[in-house]
Amino acid sequence: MDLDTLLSFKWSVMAPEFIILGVATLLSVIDLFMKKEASRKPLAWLAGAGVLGALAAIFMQLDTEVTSILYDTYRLDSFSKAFKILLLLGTLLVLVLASNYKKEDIDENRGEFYYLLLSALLGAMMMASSADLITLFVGLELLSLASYIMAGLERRNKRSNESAFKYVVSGGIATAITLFGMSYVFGLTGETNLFLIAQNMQDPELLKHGFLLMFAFLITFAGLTFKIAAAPLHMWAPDVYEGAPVPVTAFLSVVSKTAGFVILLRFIIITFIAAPGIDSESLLLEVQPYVMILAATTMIIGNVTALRQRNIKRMFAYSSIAQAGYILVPFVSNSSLLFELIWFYLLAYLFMNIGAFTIIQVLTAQEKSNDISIFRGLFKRSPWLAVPMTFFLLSLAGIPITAGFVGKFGIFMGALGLEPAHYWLAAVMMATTLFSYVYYFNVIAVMFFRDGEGAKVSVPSGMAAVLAFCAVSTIILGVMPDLALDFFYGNFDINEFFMNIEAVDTHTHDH
Amino acid sequence: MSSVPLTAYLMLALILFCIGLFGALTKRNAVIVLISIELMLNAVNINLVAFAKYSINPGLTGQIFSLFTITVAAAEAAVGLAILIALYRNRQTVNVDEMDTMKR
Amino acid sequence: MLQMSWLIPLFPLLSFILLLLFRKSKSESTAWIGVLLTGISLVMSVGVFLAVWQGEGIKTEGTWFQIGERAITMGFEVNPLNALMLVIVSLVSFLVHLYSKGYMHGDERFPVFFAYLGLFSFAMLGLVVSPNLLQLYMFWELVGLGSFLLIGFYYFKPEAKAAAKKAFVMTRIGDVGLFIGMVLLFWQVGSFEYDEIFASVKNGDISSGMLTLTALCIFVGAVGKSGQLPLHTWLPDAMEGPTPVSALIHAATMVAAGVYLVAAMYPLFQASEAALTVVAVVGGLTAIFAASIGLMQKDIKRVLAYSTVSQLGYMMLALGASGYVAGIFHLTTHAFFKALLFLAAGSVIHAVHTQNIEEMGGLWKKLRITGPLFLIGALAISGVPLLSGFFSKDEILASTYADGKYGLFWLAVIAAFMTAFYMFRLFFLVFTGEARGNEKGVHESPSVMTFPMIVLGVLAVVAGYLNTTWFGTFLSDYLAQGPVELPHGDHHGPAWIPLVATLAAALGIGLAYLIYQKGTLSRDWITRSFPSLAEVIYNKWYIDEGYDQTVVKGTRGLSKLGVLFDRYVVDGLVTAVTNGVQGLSKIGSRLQNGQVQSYGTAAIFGIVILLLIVALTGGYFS
Amino acid sequence: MNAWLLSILIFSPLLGVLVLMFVPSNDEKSIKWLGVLGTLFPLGIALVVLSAFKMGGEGLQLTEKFSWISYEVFQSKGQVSYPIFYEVGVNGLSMVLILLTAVVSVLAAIASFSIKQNWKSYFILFFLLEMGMLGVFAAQNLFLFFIFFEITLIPMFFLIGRWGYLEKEKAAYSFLIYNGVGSAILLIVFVALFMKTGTMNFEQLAYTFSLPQAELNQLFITKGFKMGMLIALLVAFAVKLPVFPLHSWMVRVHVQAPPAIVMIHSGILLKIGAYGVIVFGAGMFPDQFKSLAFVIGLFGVINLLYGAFLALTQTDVKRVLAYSSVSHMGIVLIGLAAGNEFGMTGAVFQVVSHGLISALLFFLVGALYERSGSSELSAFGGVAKRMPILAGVFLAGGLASLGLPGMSGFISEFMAFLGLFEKMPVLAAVGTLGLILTAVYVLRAVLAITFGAEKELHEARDLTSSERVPAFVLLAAILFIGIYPAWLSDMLRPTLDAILLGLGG
Repeated sequence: MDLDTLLSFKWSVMAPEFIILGVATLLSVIDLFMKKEASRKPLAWLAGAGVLGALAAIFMQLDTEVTSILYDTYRLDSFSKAFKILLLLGTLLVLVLASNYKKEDIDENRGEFYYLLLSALLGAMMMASSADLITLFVGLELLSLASYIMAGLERRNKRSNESAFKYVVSGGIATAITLFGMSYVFGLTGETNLFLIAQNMQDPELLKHGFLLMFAFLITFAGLTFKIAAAPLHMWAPDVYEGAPVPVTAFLSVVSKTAGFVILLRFIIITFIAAPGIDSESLLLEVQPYVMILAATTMIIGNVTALRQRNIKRMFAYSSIAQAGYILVPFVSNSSLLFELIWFYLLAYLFMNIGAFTIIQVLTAQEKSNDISIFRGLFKRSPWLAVPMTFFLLSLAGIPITAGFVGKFGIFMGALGLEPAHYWLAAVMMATTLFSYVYYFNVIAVMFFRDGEGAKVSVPSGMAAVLAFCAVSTIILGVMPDLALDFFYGNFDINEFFMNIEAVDTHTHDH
Repeated sequence: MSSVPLTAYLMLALILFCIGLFGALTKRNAVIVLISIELMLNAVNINLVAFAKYSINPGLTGQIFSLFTITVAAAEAAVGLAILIALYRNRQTVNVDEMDTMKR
Repeated sequence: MLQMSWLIPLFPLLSFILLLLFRKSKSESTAWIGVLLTGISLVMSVGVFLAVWQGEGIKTEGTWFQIGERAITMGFEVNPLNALMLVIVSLVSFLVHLYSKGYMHGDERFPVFFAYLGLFSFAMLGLVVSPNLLQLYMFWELVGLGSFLLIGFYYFKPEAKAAAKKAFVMTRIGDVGLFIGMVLLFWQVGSFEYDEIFASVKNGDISSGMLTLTALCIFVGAVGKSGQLPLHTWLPDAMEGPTPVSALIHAATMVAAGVYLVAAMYPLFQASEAALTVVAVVGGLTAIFAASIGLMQKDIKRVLAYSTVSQLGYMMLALGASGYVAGIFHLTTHAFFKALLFLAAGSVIHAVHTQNIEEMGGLWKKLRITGPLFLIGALAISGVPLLSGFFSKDEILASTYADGKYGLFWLAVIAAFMTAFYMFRLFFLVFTGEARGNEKGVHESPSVMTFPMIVLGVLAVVAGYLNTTWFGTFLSDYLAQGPVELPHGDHHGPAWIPLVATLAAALGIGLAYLIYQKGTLSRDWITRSFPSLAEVIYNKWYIDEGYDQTVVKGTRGLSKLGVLFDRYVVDGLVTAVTNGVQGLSKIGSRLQNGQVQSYGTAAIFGIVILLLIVALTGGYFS
Repeated sequence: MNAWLLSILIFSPLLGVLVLMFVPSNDEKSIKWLGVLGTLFPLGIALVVLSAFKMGGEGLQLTEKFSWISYEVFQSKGQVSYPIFYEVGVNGLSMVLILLTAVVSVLAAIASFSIKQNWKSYFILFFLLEMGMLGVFAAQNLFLFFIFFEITLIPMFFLIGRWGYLEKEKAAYSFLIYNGVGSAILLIVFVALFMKTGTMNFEQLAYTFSLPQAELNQLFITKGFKMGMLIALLVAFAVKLPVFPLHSWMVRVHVQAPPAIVMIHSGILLKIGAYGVIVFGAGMFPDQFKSLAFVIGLFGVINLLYGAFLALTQTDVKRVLAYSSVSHMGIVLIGLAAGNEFGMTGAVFQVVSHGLISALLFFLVGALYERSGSSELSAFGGVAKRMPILAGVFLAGGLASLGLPGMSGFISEFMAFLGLFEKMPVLAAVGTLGLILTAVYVLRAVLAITFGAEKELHEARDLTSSERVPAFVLLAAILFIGIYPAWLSDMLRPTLDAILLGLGG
C-alpha cells in the first residue's frame, strides 16, 4: 500500500472519527501539560465541541452516497450514519453528566475521563462503520478498554475498583468467546470482510457444515451479548453499574449498549443473511428459537430480579438488562422493519435512560446514598425533578405518549410482523413489562406517595439542560414519533446496508 | 500439505480455550485469571492461523486478524493489571473471591 | 271521559310530588292535597266506570321506545275488569287518605306519609289501566315500592325495617316469576299486548306446554303479591306499617293485584287446565292454611292479615275453579269489608294504643261507631246471609262445586267456618266482656276517621247485591263485555250450598260465642286437647322458621362460602403468582453473588446449554 | 369548527391543566372551583358535539383524520407502508358514552371538594384522566384507542395511590397490574391485527374481517387467528369490566380510592371494557362472537350471581357496592351474549345506567364517610332521621340499582334478560335469581344505613347544597332514562343495528 493508494481514499468520509480522534488526542495532551490543580472543567467544553463537530460532520454527510474506503473495511452508509448520531448524541449528554459529576476522586482525573470517553466513542463509531471483522473487533476493544478504565475512574473508591475489575474479567472472557466464534466464522468462509463472508456463505460446500456454522453463530452471538448486557453475559452489569461513577453507568447503559447492538446488526445481519442452516434452510430462520430463548431469558431475568433491588443504580442495571431483552426481540424475526425499530428504540432509550441517570446523579450526589429512599417525597421537595423522572420511568415502562411506548410498539411490530408471528415472545415481553411496572412505579410511588424530609434538590444548569432536553424529547417522540421516523426514512436508505460496492471488485481482484 | 489435519489444530485450540476458561473461572488469584484470559485469546489465535492455512476457504486475513488479536490482548492485559493494582492498593488483596462487596 | 282516563293515575302522582316538596311542612292541612287529588281520581274513575257500564271501552297506545324493528308501547286501556278495579282502588284510596288525616295526626313525617300514599295510589291505578304486560309489570314493581315505603314508614323500628325488606324481597321472588313468564310469552307472541297474547292463545300458536309454563310463571307473580302459599309470610309482617296502609295496601288493593293479574290474564289460564288446577289448589290450601293460623293470633292486625291471606286464597280458588266472576266479585266485596275491618281495627288501636287483643275488651260501649261497623265487617266476612260476603263466598263455593273440585269445596267450607270463628273471637275479645287493659282516655275517633268507615260499612252491606241470583247478575253481565269468555252454564250449583255456607258461618260464630262470650267452653280446651297441633298453629306452622333455616341460612352460607372462595382461591391465585415471581426474583438475586467468576460460569453454562440444545434437536448426536 | 370539534373536546380538559398551572397550590378554593369549571368546559363542548351530532345518523360523524406515524416496510410484495392515523369520530354508542363521561366528570369534580390535600395535582391528574376517557370513546383506531386507554391508567394510579384510604398503595398497584395485564393483551392483539391487515381503523378492520375466507387466506388470516384474537380481546376487556375471576382489583379499588375517583372509575372506566367488547368483539369478529355467545352468557350469569352472593354478607358498604358492580357488569355480558337487538341495547343501557347509579351511590357513600369516618354498615343506622335527603337519595339509588321500573336500571336489566331469553332461556332463568339477590343485598345495605335506630355520627349534617347538585343531577338522569329511554335508544340504534347486521340479527 503506497502513498498513492492511501491518498486515493476519500478520507473525508471519516471526518467525524477524525474529529473525535483529534479532540481526544488534544485533550490528552492538554491534560498532560495542565497544572495538576487546575480545573479540568473547561476541557469539557472542548470535548463537547468535538462531539458537536462530529455530529455536524455527520449531518453534512447525510447526502453522501454509500462509500467505502480502506479496502472496504470502513464504510459510510445510512446504517453507520444513523447509529453514529445516536452514539454521538449519547456521548454528548454523558459529557455534561461527567463534567458535573462531583467527587474528589474524579476531579484529578477529569481530563482523563473526557478523553477516555471520546476514545470509547471512537471505538463505537468505528464499529458502526466497520465492514470487516478485524476493524469491528478493534473498534469493540477500543470501546471496551476505555470503558474498563472509566469504570474504575474513582481510584480510591473500592467499589469503583471492584466494578472495573469485574468488568475487565467479564469483558475479557466475553472477548475471548466472541473471538472464538468469529474465528470459526472466518474459518468456514476464509474471509474477514463481512460482505465477502456473506458471499462465501452461499458456497454449497458450507451446506455440510451447517452445525459448525450454527455453533459459530451462537457462540459469537452469545459473546456479543456482553456489550448489550443480555443473557447469558449479563451478570456483570449490576455490579459494574453499581460501582462505576454515575456518568459512566449512563455511558455503559446507553452508548455502550447502542454500540453493542450496532455490532450485532452489522455482524449478524450481513454475514448470516444468506447462511445455510443445518437443514439447508436459512440459518437465521433456524436460530430463531435460540435468539428467542435468549431474548426471553434476558427480559425475565432483568425484570424479575429488578423487583428486589433497593439500590437505584442496581435497579437501573437490571432495567437496562431488561431493555436489552426487548431490543433483542426484533432480532428473532428480523423483519425488514428491524433497523428503524431498533434505531428508534435506542433513540428513545437514550433520552429516557440518560434523563433518569441525570436525576440519579443529582440525587445520589446530594443524599450520598444509592438507596431508593433518596427519592422520598421528591415531588414535594423538587417537583421539577419528580415530574421528568416520572416521564422517564413511564417511558421505560412503555406507557403511551412517551417515546418508550412507541419504541415498544415498534418492537411488537417487529415480533408479530412476519409469519410466523412470535406471539409467545410478545407475551413474555408483555408479561415481563408488567413486572417492570412494579419497580418503575415503585420509584414513582416513593416520589409521590411517601413524605420525605430533605432539602430541595439543587440542579446545576448543565444537568438541568440535559434533563429538560431528555424530558422534552421523550414526550415529543412519544407524541410525534414521525419526527424521528421521517428523519430516518428521509435521510437513510437501509438498502445501503446490504449494498456491497467494493467487495465484488476486490474479490475478483484477489483471484 | 502438511499431514497434520485441521481438526488437530482446532482441538488444540479448543482445549487451550477450555483450560483458559477453567483458569479464568476458578483461580482465586486475579493475576492468574487475567493470564487465563490471555490463554483463551491465544486459543483463538491458533484457530485463526490454522484456518488461514487449512480452511475450505483459506485466506491470509486470518493471520492479520491474529496479529490484531495479540495486540489487543496485550492492551487488555495491561488495562486489567492496572485496574488490579488500583484495587490492590485499596484492598490489599488480589483474591478474586474477596471482590464481592456488590451483589444481589 | 274515557279518553281522559289516563289522567286518573296521574293525580295521585302529582300528590306525591307536591307532598314531597312540602315534606318539611308542619301543617297537617297538607293532607288535603292528597285527599283532594285522589278525590278527583275517584270521581273520574266512577265516571269511567259508568261509561264502561254502558258498554264503552278504550285502548290507546303509543311507542315508548323502539328497539330494532320492535316498538315497546305504553298506553292505557279501559275494560270492564279494570274499570271496576279503578273504582275500588280510587275509592279505598280516597277513604284511606281521609281516614289517615285523623289517624296520622301528630306524626312528624305527616306529609311524607301522604306522599307515599299518593305514590302507591299512582302505581296501583297505573297497574290497573295498563294495556300490556310490560307496563303492568312496571307498575307492579312500583306498587311494591309503595308498599315497601309504607310498611317501613316507621323506619326507626327494627321490626318495620325487617318487615319492609321482607315484603319487598318476597314479592320480588314472585315478580321474577312474572318477569320470566312475561318474557317467555313475548318470545312466543312477539308482543306484550294482552290482545295479541290472547289472540295467539286462541289461535293455538303456543304449545300447550309453553302455555302452562308461562301461565304458572305469571301465577308465581300473583302468588308473591297476593300472599299465597308459600310466599305469604311477608303479608302478616307487613302489619308493621301504619294501619291505614294495611287497609289500603294489604287488604283492599295491592294484595288483590295478584288476583287481578290472574283475572286479567284469564284467557291464558283458561287455555291450560293444569295451570287452572294449580291456581285452584294453591288458593284452596292458602285459604284454609291462613285461616288456621288466624285462629290463634293475638295481634288484632295479624288476625286480619291472616284473614286477608285466607280470603285471597278464596279468590284464587274461585279463579282456578273457572269462577271468574266469583273471584272478582269476592275481590270487590272483600275490598270493602276488609278495608272496613282494618280501618275499624285502626280506630281501636288509635283508641287503646295496643294491638294485643288480650289487652282490650269491653270497647263496645266506648266506641259506639267503630264497634257496630266492625261487627258489620265481621258479619260480612263470615258470610252471614244478606251481607256482601255471603253472596260472593257463596258464588265461590258454587263455582268450585260446579267445577268438580269437591275436595277444595269442602276445604273452603271448613275455611269459612274458621273465618267466622276467628272473626268473632276477635269481635268478642275486643268489644265485649271486661276491659283487660288500660282504658283511660279511650274515646271514639274523630269524624274524619269514622266517615270513611261508615261509607265502607254501607258498601260492605250492599256490595253483595251486585251479583245475586235473586236480583240479577249485574256483575256477570258487566264483565261479560270484557275480553274474557265467561264459562257457560249454570254456576249456581245446588241450592244446598248457601245453606252449608250459612251453617258453617253460624257454627263458627256460635263456637266463638260459646268460648269467648259465654265462657261455656274453656278458652284453651283445644290447646289442651291437641297441644302439639296448637303449638304448630300458634307458630304459624313454623314457615318463617323453616325459611330461615333453609333458604336464608343457605343463601347466607353460600355467600360466606363465596367470600372465602374470593379470599383464598381468587386472591390466592394472585398471591401465588406474586409469590412465584418474587421467588424467582429471590433466586435471581441469589445467583448474583458478587463473584465475577460465577458470572462467567453462568454465562458459559448458558452457552453450553444452547449448544446442547442445538446438538440434541439438530440430531448431531444421533 | 366542526372539523376540529372532537379533538377540541378530547383535549379540552387540558385547558384546565393549563389554568391550574398558574394557580398557587395552596389556594384551595380557587383550585376546587377551577376544578369544577375545568370539567364544565368539556361538558359544554360535549353538548355542542351532541348538537352537531345527527341523531339517528348512520356511521361515523364528525370524523377527523390525520396522518400520524408511518412505518415503511419492504416485503417480497414490494414496499408496504403501515400508516397510523390520528382518527377520531363518534357514532351513537360513543356519543352516549362521551356524554356520560362529561357529565360524571363534572359531578365527580364537585364531589372532589372533599379532597383534603394537594388539590392542585389532584385536579391536574383528574383532567388528564378525563382526557383519556373522552379519547377512548372518540378514538377510531386501535392505536389511538390504546393510547387513551393507557392514559387513563396513569392518573388513576396516582389518584388512587395518593388520595385513597388506608391501603391505597396496594389498591393502586392492584389496579395497575391487573389493568396492565389487560392492556398488555390488547397491545399484542392490536399489533397483530395491524401487521396482518395494515390498518388500525375500526371500520376498515371490520370490513377486512368480513371478507370471504378465500381472500383472508392471502392475508394469512385464518379462522383460528380470528378466534384467538377475539378470545384475547375478551380476556383483556374482561379484566377491565371486570369478569369473574378477574375482579379482585376492582373491589380493592372501590374500597380504597377516594369517592370521587370511584365515581369515575365505576361510572366510566369499567365501561371501557363493555365498549371494547362491543366495538372490537361483536363489531369485528361477529361470527366468532356468536359462537362464543354461550360462554359469554355463562360468564355473565356467573358474574351476576357471584357478585350478588358476595355482596350479601359484606360488612363494608363500599364492598357491597363493589360486588354489586361485579354483579351488574354481568348484566352487560348477558346482554351481549344475547346478540340480538334487545340484548345489545340492554347491555349499552346497563353501561350507561350503571355508570349513573354507581356514581350516585359512591358519591353518597363518600358523603357518609365524610360524616362518620367509616364505611362499615354497623357504624350507621337511622340516617333517615337527621339526614332525610341523603337517606332518600340513597334509597332511591339503591332502588335504581335493584332495577326498579321507572329508573334506568330496570330498562337495561329488562332488555338484557329479554334478549337472553330468546337465545338461552334456561341460562337466563338461572340468571333471574340474581334479580332477587340484588334486591336482598341492596336493601340490606341501604336499610342498614338509613333505617333502624339512630346511631351517633361524627357529624350529622344533611347533604350540603354543593353535594345536592351531583346527587340530584344523577338521580334526575337515572329517572330520565328510566322514563324516557327512547332518547337513548334512538341515539344508539343505527350503531347497534350496524353491529347486529354483522351478528346476523
